[in-house]
Amino acid sequence: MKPQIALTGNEALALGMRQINPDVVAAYPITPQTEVVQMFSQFVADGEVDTEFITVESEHSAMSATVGAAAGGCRAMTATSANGLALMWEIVYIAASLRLPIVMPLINRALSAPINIHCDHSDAMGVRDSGWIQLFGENAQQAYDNLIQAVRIAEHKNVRLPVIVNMDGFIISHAVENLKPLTDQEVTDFIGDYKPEYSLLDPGNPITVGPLDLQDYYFEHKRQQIDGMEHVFDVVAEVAREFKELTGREYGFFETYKMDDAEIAVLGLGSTMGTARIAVDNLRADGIKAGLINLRLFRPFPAGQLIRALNGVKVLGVFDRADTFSLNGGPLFLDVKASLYDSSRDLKVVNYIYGLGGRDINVSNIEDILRELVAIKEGQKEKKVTYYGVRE
Amino acid sequence: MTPEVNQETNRAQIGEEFTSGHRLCQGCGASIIVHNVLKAVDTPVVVSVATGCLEVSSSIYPQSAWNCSFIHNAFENAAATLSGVETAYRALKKQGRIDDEFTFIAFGGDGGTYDIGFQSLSGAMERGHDMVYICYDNQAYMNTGIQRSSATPQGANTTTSPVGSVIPGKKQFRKDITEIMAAHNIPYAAQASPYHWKDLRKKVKKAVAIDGPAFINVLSVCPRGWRTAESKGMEITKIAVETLYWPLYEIEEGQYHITHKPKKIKPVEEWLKPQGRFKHLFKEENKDIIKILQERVNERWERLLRLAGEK
Amino acid sequence: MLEIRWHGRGGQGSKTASILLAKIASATGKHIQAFPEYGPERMGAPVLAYTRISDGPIHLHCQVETPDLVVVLDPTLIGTVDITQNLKKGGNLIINSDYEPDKIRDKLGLAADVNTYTIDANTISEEEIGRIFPNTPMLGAINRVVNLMDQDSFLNQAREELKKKFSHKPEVIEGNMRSIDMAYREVKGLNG
Amino acid sequence: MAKKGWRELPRGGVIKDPGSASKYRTGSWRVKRPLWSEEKCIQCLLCHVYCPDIAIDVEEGKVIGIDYNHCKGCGICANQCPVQALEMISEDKGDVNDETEEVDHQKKSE
Repeated sequence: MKPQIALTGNEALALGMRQINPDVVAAYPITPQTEVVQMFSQFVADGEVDTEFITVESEHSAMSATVGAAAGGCRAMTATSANGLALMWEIVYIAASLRLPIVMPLINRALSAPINIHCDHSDAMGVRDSGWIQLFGENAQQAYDNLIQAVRIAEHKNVRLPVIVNMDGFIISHAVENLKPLTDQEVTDFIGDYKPEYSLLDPGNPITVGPLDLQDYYFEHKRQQIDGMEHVFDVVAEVAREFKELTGREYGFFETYKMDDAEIAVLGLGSTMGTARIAVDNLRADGIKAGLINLRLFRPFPAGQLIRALNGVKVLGVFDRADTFSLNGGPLFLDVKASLYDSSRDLKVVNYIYGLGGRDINVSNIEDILRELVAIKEGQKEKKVTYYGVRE
Repeated sequence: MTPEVNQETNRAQIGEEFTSGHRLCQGCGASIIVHNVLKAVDTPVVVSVATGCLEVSSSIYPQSAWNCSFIHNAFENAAATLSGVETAYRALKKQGRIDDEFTFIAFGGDGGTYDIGFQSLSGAMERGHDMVYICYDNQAYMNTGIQRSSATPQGANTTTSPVGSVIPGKKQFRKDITEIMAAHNIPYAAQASPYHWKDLRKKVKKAVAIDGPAFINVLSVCPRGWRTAESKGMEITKIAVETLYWPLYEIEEGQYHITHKPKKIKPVEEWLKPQGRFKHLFKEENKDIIKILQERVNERWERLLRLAGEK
Repeated sequence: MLEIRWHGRGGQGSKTASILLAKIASATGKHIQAFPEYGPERMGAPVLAYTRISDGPIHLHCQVETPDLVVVLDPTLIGTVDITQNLKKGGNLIINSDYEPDKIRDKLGLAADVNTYTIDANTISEEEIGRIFPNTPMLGAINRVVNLMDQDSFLNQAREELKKKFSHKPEVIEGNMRSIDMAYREVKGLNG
Repeated sequence: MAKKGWRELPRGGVIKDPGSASKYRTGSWRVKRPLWSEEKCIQCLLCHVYCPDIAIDVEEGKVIGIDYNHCKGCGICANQCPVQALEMISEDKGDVNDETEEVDHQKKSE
């Protein structure tokens, strides 16, 4: 491992991409992802990677060309944010359905309108049902570590599905933090060689990719995708074990913080969970048994493990940085509630939708929320969904 | 490349990169074009096909009419997808992981080329990928049931430019995609017809041989959309050339060259007359549309002659 | 409920016929459904369409598994597709053909309880409409065989439907009307 | 033939059997068939060039017959033949195709 360096989140991801040294990258600039494309272009210009870089004319073509390159037997990557991902949307589904193990950093940003460049998770949540694996990280280090591990997860023979590596826009992407990167050789060895399942460029064996698939076979191909997803849990755990051996850094489906005896807890995704850790500490100092779960693997959703981790918790606050507009709660909240339905657990779950369009959330905000959870535990009538931090 | 043909395959398929058993209509021009294009290439081919008649009729799971590698991604991204495959090829070649020569050919209908796929095509041409993009231009969205496209001729009756009591079919003249592609300063752009199959194959050979992107726009008869007899497809395609509605020419490194000059130029009526989609133009009140079409055809031909240095 | 399966060729109007029959029935208060089978096949390919006609509401939204009636619009389909597949016992088969029903029955090896009818709809349409368009005459033959309603009501409703389609071409309506009525009278196999 | 279950199929809908569509017979689409006359044929191969169904049997550069398994009967070949060596005839209308059951290819020997 290399010594500690100070980098922005975007620099960390660009570094990770350079070390992965994909055969092909096709990408289009969009705030806050732009720096990744710029830095990677420089690596290409300086001959620091073997990558052929396609400077496409849109994100739609970025994903299309990435799919083409992956179907041509190459390790292929792209990266985007918000509206860029929305423009890719059609091909995002196609990439997963063609079982192409593409890895894509997604620098999370709010979707328009009105146009906003700052962090929320509406982009990631928009493709939650697209068949991509989704990893979240709290800081630049986790995003970098997730990126390296994502290659192994995506390309595993039992999985063969694409992975989105989420990182909060601006909050992490444009902030400088400490990073302990792997050496180039460590990354090369960890990810190994890519052996494609099929290739358009195998001259003796021409194939047809992306045929018309009607009522008689389409469903079987969808079932195969589910099978790939079913294997993700084992593969994520296996890759994390090896990663720990290499780095000492431990990853699971989620990270628990002071959950052993927690009676109230918060669960969420991304950078906010770092801030929440301090709030949990502050409440603990007041003798309140608070805890935190920082979810790393959002798709597939590790329902069983999550329920077990909530053992003993009386009130759970689920943090969503996006809404579903179902009037029934945010996307993460809905997944948690659905997972708990069969568990006969005496647990109240409430939803806090916060931080849309980059609205900041600080320690005292989260302390407020934790204290509200305490009040609910003590009998205060709960409100199912709270839009936290919005002006009335 | 001629893969071994299994026993269930029929004799007519031996050596064909595009085989029978496709579900295209009787007398479809797209199949004739694909057949002739692939006959002109002698390396392994990867084709990328835009959603449309050709794609849905030739790759119905679990069978494929393609003896070469084939990828269909979506409607609007045949060129972008092939950019990716062609780049993969260069990446693998650079790393010494592949030796064979490959040719990259995209096929799109006029919808996937002139309209929804236009941006993707423009991007791929501008970036200079070594590929040949072939538009089989049947002048409307035939796959979804004959809706107008920007390739539909003025006056044509389609399901979204229907002839009504107020509007006599499509109002606008067609977009000139060949000229737009030429304006990308690509090394080769051409217009061709399957009736003139030798000319078509020659153009494909040139397009494949040059380094960089090439574009060929090929007129593709659609008996259903044009409302013509299935058996008459090649005659009608021939008339399109003889009336100069569809001049055959190429632009090689910026130099225009007319590849076929009709001995006797026929009036544009002769191209319109056999087609049911133009039937209403022969009513008295619509005769001026034919006149306008003739004028446009004349203007464009004059321009072509000038550009080719023949006038 | 009467369930009908139509065999035709892509581009020949089996979908139109399946809908036209349903609309005629609908106009007399029946509950109806008509739908084609959407496949990748193109012009000329054997295709299927379905019609359901019922006195009560139709809640089914699945394919017709065991039709009561099979209508074959194109005689060249005989022997190339399995036209009697899953036809109900004692069901009806109406074929556009100039052959006698017995000959068809023999050739296809049909069970005795498949009621087979033929009508030369090609000749009728050629003579009455001026081109081979067998779909409308087949409607007359169907009404004769399954007796959806009295022929006068059937003709009246058919005229109304054709008017919507051919408002600018009254001669086409008249030709179609004559062909429907002629087919009603000329169906072969009624007592067989 | 029973269709395969999801465990048995290649993943991602990839077809690893190139040209397999030729197993699918489109001859049933045909209402008119081309008859080829070896005597009249001048072997210009235009029928092969223009056939949308790749249904002209060619061996060693010579037309040897018609692939009726796939010919959809569009009639382009007959229309383009410069010497009328191809003629379109009706598939037997209303009959049950008894004489065509085993005729897959029109061969030289006919």
